Amino acid sequence: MLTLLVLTPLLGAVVVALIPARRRELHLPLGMALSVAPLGLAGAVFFSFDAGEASFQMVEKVVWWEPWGVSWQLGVDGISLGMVALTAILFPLSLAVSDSISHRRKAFVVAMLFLETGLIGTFLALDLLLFFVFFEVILVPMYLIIGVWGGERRVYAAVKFFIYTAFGSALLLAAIIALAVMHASQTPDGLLSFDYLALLALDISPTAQMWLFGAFALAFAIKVPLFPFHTWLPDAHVEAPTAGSVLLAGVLLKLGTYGLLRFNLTLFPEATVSLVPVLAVLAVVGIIYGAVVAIVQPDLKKLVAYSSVSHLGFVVLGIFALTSAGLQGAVIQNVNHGLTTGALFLLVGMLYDRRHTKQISDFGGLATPAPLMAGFFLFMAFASIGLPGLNGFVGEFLVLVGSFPSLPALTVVAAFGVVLAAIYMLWAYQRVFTGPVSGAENRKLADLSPKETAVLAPLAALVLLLGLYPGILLERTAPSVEAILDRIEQHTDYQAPSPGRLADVFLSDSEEDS
Amino acid sequence: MIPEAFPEIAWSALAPELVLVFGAVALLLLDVQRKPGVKVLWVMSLVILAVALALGVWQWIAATPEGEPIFGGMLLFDRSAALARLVVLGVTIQAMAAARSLFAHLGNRAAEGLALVLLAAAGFILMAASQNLVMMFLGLEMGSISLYILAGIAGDGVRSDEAALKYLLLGAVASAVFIYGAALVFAGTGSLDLLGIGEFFARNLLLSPAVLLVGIGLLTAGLSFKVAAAPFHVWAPDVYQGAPAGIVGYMAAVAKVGGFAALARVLLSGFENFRPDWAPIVAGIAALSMVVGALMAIISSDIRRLLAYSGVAHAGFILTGLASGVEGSSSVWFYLAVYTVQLVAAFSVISVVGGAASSGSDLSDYRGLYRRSPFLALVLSVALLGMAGLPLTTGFVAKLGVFLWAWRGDLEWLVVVAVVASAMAIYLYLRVIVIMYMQSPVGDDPVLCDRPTSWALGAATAVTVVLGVFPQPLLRLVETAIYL
Amino acid sequence: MVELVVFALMGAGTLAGAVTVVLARNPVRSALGLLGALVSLAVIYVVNLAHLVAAVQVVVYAGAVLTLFLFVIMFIGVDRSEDTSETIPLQRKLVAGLATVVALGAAVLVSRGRFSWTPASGEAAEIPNGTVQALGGELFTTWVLGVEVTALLLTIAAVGAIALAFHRRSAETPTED
Amino acid sequence: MIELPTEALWLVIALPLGGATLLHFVGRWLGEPRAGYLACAASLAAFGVAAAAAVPFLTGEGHPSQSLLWEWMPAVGASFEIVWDPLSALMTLVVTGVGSLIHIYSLGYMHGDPRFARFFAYLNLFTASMLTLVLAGNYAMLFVGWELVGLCSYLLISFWFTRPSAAAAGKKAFVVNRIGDFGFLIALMLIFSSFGTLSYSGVFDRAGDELAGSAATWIGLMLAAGAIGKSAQIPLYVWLPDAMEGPTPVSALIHAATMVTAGVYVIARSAPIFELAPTASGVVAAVGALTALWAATIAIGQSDIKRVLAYSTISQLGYMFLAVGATAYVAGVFHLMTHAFFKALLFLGAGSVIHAMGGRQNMEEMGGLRKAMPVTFLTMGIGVVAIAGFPPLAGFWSKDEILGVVFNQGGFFTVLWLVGLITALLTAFYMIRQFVMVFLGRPRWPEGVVPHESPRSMTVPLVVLAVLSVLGGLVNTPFRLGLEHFLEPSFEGVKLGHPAEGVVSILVLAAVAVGAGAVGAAMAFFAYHRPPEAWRRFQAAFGKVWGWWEEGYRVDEIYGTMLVAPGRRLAEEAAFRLDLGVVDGAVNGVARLVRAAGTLIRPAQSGLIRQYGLWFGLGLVALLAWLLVRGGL
Amino acid sequence: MPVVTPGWYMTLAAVLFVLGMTGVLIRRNALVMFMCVELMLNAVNLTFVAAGRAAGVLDGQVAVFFVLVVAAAEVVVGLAIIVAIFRRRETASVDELAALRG
Repeated sequence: MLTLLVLTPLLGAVVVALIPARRRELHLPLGMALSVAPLGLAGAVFFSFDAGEASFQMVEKVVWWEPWGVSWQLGVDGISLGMVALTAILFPLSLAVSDSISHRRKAFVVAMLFLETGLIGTFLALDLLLFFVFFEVILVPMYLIIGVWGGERRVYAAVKFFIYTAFGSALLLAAIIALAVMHASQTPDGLLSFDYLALLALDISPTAQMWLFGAFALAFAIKVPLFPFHTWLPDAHVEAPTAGSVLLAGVLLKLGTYGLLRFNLTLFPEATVSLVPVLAVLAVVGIIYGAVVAIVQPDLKKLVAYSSVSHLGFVVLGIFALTSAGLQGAVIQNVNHGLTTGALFLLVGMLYDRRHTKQISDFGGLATPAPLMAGFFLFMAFASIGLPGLNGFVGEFLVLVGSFPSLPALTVVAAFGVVLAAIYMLWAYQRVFTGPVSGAENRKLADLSPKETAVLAPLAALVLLLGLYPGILLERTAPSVEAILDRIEQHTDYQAPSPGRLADVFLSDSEEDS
Repeated sequence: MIPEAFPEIAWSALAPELVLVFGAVALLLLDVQRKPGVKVLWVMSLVILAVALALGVWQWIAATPEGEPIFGGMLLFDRSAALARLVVLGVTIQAMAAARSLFAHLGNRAAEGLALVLLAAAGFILMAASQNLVMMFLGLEMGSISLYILAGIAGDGVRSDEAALKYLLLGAVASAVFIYGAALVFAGTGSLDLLGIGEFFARNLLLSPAVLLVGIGLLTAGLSFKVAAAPFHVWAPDVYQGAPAGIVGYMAAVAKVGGFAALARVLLSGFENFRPDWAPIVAGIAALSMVVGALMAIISSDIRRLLAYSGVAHAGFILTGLASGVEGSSSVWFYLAVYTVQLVAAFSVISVVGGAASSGSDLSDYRGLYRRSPFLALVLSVALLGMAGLPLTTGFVAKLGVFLWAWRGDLEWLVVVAVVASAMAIYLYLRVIVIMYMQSPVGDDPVLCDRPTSWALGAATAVTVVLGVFPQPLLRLVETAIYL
Repeated sequence: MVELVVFALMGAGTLAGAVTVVLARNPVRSALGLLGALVSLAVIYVVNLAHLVAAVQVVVYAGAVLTLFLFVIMFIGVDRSEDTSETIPLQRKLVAGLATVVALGAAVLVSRGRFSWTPASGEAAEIPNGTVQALGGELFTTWVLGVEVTALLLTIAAVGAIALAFHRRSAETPTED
Repeated sequence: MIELPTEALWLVIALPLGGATLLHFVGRWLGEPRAGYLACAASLAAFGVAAAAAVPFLTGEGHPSQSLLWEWMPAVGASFEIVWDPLSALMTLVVTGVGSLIHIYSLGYMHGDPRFARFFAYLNLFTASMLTLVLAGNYAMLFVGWELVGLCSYLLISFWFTRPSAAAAGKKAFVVNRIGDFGFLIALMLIFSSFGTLSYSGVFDRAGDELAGSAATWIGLMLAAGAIGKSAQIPLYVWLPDAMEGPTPVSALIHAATMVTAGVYVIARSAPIFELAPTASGVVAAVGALTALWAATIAIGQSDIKRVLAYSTISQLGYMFLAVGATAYVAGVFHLMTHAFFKALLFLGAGSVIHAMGGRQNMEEMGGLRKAMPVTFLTMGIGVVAIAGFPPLAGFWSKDEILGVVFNQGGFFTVLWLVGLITALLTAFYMIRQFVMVFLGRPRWPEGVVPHESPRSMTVPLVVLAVLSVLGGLVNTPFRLGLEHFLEPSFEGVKLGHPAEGVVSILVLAAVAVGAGAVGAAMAFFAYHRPPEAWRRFQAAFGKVWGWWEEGYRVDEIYGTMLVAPGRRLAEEAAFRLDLGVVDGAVNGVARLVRAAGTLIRPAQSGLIRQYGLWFGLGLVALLAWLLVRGGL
Repeated sequence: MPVVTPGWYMTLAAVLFVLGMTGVLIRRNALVMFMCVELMLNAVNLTFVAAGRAAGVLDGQVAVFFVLVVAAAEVVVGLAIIVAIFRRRETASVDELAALRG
């Protein structure tokens, strides 16, 4: 089933590739239709997932590169489940808004479907090398999507994106190799293995853990992107076509946080515990920094891009809080950010299609000619700000409340990001959508078409659903998250803070006075 | 006085080389007698190569991992030698299939050109199989001199001459260095036979083998020159740029195969005991090659120089595998087998785009190649991505292999340098792809390539991708090709 | 005793010839220096009982190869003195430095007795007598493959020379670049 | 009467929420006035349900109850659950009651607006949000309502979004509130860390046992920070005057009667925590008193009819803060309730006036409206008297109780009492001033304005509210503490502040307060029941001070130059200098470095054969040297 | 009276090799450079002979034979190329052949 899920989009890509280039009207609809198939499969996986089970489910394993112990091994647990579902949801939607792709449309659809295979594969891979293959292969279609169908400085952005992330993954590869070799030296038969589950059993010295953690973390930090490795992101986002931005923000960035959560925490528990301060500080700096920088961006897309830096800081903070609530928050915030920021990029793209500009100063008072668009934008903006009742809040709240017991001071700083988010989002909304309509072009701006509404509506529905009833995801996530925490507690002397104790610890200084 | 122990001449073991040599001679004679058309000669040479390859496959099946010494221990036809033969013949066929236009350009010298190609192939195969240092030298010279001539034979003027002279002069120095190394090893051990050398070490405990160390160093340097590893690589870009495009890929590929096979045999078979001594210098050369190759390739604006520098970097990667010891030689073979295919494919594209004999290869000629020929752009892209080591291409598997063995061989630092260098190198391959796909074309006229070239390119692309996803067959194959 | 005298004389001759090759301004002088070195070496070979080698050295090297050199020198008319000043910056200094390093290294090795060869067994070894018969036996039994390869090498050289010469003729007529 | 099971209370929220959803999707299709009717019906129905459910508390049979709707975030003990006790019941009734009246009023006020249905959708949404806030059974759900009312406030303030000032005001309200919410969030984190849950029952039951003093103080302070934002106290009150950009019913409902009182509600709700944190309580009281005085002085200088009321609201909220800070939670809630009546009345009256004046809000252009709109005149008069604290109207009882409690606390609170007293004087002054300027004297209407009485849908709510303003205070008088008994179950185990016992002291204190009010009222009447030139002379007598009052002490400007501008400059530096220059510059610098390194070694590739030979030689020697040195030379 | 050992010859050969190498590096006449390469090969030959003598095997002398042939072949090809270049450029200086670089 999972193999099928991974390969369906690839099959779709082949099918589209076989359609002659001159039947260009067929490519997009067909691509969309084909991307619904993995959505169906993902839905089936989601609902047949056993919520009470912490370990991997529906595991499939086929020996692949036999001499080196590489296998095609897939499995899903509570952490990857949401991401797979998110990926499957975003693809048909992003294809649906790609009408503006005017040249080489076939190649575009093929690249998109190829990308989908890569993304789903990355989330499902249980073999480290397989993971790496998917992780790396994604770069190519994404690179093309930015570089061929992007804006004016697309080549610069695409190359920067590619090189930057490839640099990170280079060290990741070295670390993966180190693990495989370590496996060979620690097992009696001396065989290499990249099997994640087998590598979990390794006994890694603390020093080695630090190095390996560093290599893994660097690769993922660039992907996230964690401050100060974020500068590829605004460039890539601004230049990418809408679909590219949606997927970049919606799914690609999550590879970083997913990787941190999946691999760093479990493979290197000791290093995790000792490096918490570093990662958490970077995350918090990212939260504040991303938000502050977003405030003054003159380009709407760049603003949303920087907001991603801020939002993903929350995810990383949640991960390194090492508490159940924090981890759950991180997982769900991953999904949330994909939905809301994805939708925001869709909206910016729709604006761009109409006006061919993304500069905030070129807009004004758009809520009058396009109330529906304004409504959706505001809705998503509030979701992004973290308005309770919408999904963004659930993630942020869990992260904050979960992080506070373990990282009180940092969490307080991070919480201030919530204020900044309101400033940049609402200010942007104010300048773009409210006030009197400026300019003739804005006055005759078309509101959302039924198709565009149909694209945004499911996202809005999910935003609301996850905001009010996150249990649908949380109940599936919780056991896996607990398992990670248990693992860390078993392998180190770390104890996840139990509430009721730490507030006093935090406040002990002032308590002594009183 | 006829010695009673006249060595048995193992004709069958040498069958592929005999076919090549007699084929070459036949081509020359036919040319003298009948003056057939270039096409006839070209087809003939392909047939000769195919027959040789078929015999090579047969020999592969017959070969054992331990190998069988023939000609009184001059050659050792083991699995690695047999594999070297397969690789050399394979890429020769690949290169020849795409090189018809070059030989057409050569006109009445086509027969000489084709004969030299066949002889060079035979020479490098012998070099790879040599168990004796002098024999290795002879094979090396047989191949190299053929290449010197090929570099100068078809070029369109000054650049070609310059390339040939550079190659020859520096190559001669390198050969001298190599054979001096052999002489010193002979002085130190009293044997030219690698097995004999090994036995000598088994008998004698050497405390101060200064002569041997210098000998090893000279041998390593001489062969490093042939495979274009830094700092002995400076000739490569100039020669690759100046030599006729249609033959450069072939030149680069077979020289690398022969050179690495010889280097592996010398170091792993003869001087395995000295690994603590030579591994660091090989690793150092590897690191330097990877870094210098990537740095220089990044700033070069000529695609041939770019590929030459990237070849330097690749030499570094291959040496990374080599430095890890006997076990690592399987990864060396895998790397060589897949890299040469990509290299030849890339140069075939260059010869189609820039003309088989001309030396113009500025990167700007490749602007918008996608529009002028999607097929060529795709082939070149796949080849470049393969060289970049992107997953799902053979290049990734190859890199993974050398990294794995190097890490197992306690060369962690080298692996780190290598991954960083490979990430750096990605930029230069991307640069070409950007130019091909994301810039507007220099002209509207489509670039056409003849059918055999297309087949060769298509096959190379298919091999790069298919073996990149399912490399098991080749992995198993090279597993047996280690220097026991 | 004889050997010592020969070594001293012929060694000096070899080096003198070599130095002439390296330093002479006129290529013809260089060629003559090379001739001196080659012949001196031939004598040394004889002392080392490498008779055939010595003969081949004189015939092939001093005879054929050197003649070829001289022929080409005359042919292309560069038998005039050349300016031996250096144009590449640092080249001479670096070369000198390199040579010094090599010399120093060698001196250190020799002084420490580290530049040794075939130890132990070497002392008792009988000096191999390189007669035609002995060498011929070796060449056509153990080394027969090598002999064949040398034949191929010469073929290649011949073919190459022809091809390169053709190259001249055909390349001269059409317009270039 | 049918007794309503508390499990059905979700209906209270669901009804207006359903109305909002329905209106959102089909509102435009329904059109005016049906959309309004639907909204009113939803609001009234919610009131009905709440009233039915509140009956047991009135009869004394009810018990506080908590019912779970569904799990939300189990990891932090957050779920959707409803608490039903007298406090939430009272709040619910106020919200739905006053809310319903304002819904009805809006039928008339918003007549003809192109986005009529959307307005009612927002009103309904607001009602639902506010009810979520007051009915929440845990802090997380409270926060949901807390933020949702902020959202509705944003939406309604910037309802006329084509006006840049309205759009800006909406954003300002939300952002300033967010600053308070930042504190609130921290409070939630502290609560969760301390108790492992956010549920009221979980927290309050264990508060006494498990909460260290300092933790309680911090939680209290952080909760107070949130409350200060929402209830527009110093220093975060600046959003409220701007919020008057919204339609007047919005000002009445959100920025007077309900939302802004959420802060008071939260502090009252968290009484068990504040009981452990006297410092936090003291801070709350001090902030309240200061705000009361501060805003009252500003109110004096305003000439915009709504801005006077806005600052008045801030000032009155200060009273409530003073009360809850003095642990007089009942008194605070009491004032909250009475204030909801008379301030809603005043705002609606003001709306009526604005409506009549064709949208004009400057009181200097009014005067003599007494005859033109008698119902408004009368009802608003009642409101003015009520807020000024004259017996026996509602304001008197609640304000008097607050002052009484504060005075009784003694010590530091005596100062606060004095502040409250002065505020009472000022309150009477600015309210009478407004009343005189609007309704009495000669008309100063601009050309073409013909005031008229508002339609029935607007006046009926006025009348109802006027009645409530008159009678509302009687639920809790020193002679009959009805409200206190009613609320007792909500403050079980909490020590409540009380005024001094004894008729004499009650009377004396009341007399002092009323006297202060009377002085203020008299001053205003004599100063303003004259032609405008006389006002100017009167105002000039205060010198510069009057200017400060008029300009609200220029707090907005000060914030602008002290916080907003530097903040923005910081952001710009970060975005354009630091991010593009340093961080991205480093990345591009690495790329340049690579190229530079390549360029540096490029000269080696000179094309000169001899030099190539040299490199070969150098490499060779280096290699040999390494081998030999390693081998021991 | 010292006995001449193979080591003496080898030392002589080493000096010769270095001289040859030096010549290659400092001479710009391609022909002279080739002569220097010949010197280097002769140094190799001398080493082979001496080492063969030390080891007591004929292999050294056999090797010389092969090196000789290789040298001859190289010279033939090299001279052909030099002639070709001279015909076109009227120079035998390698310093003037530096069009390919960078």
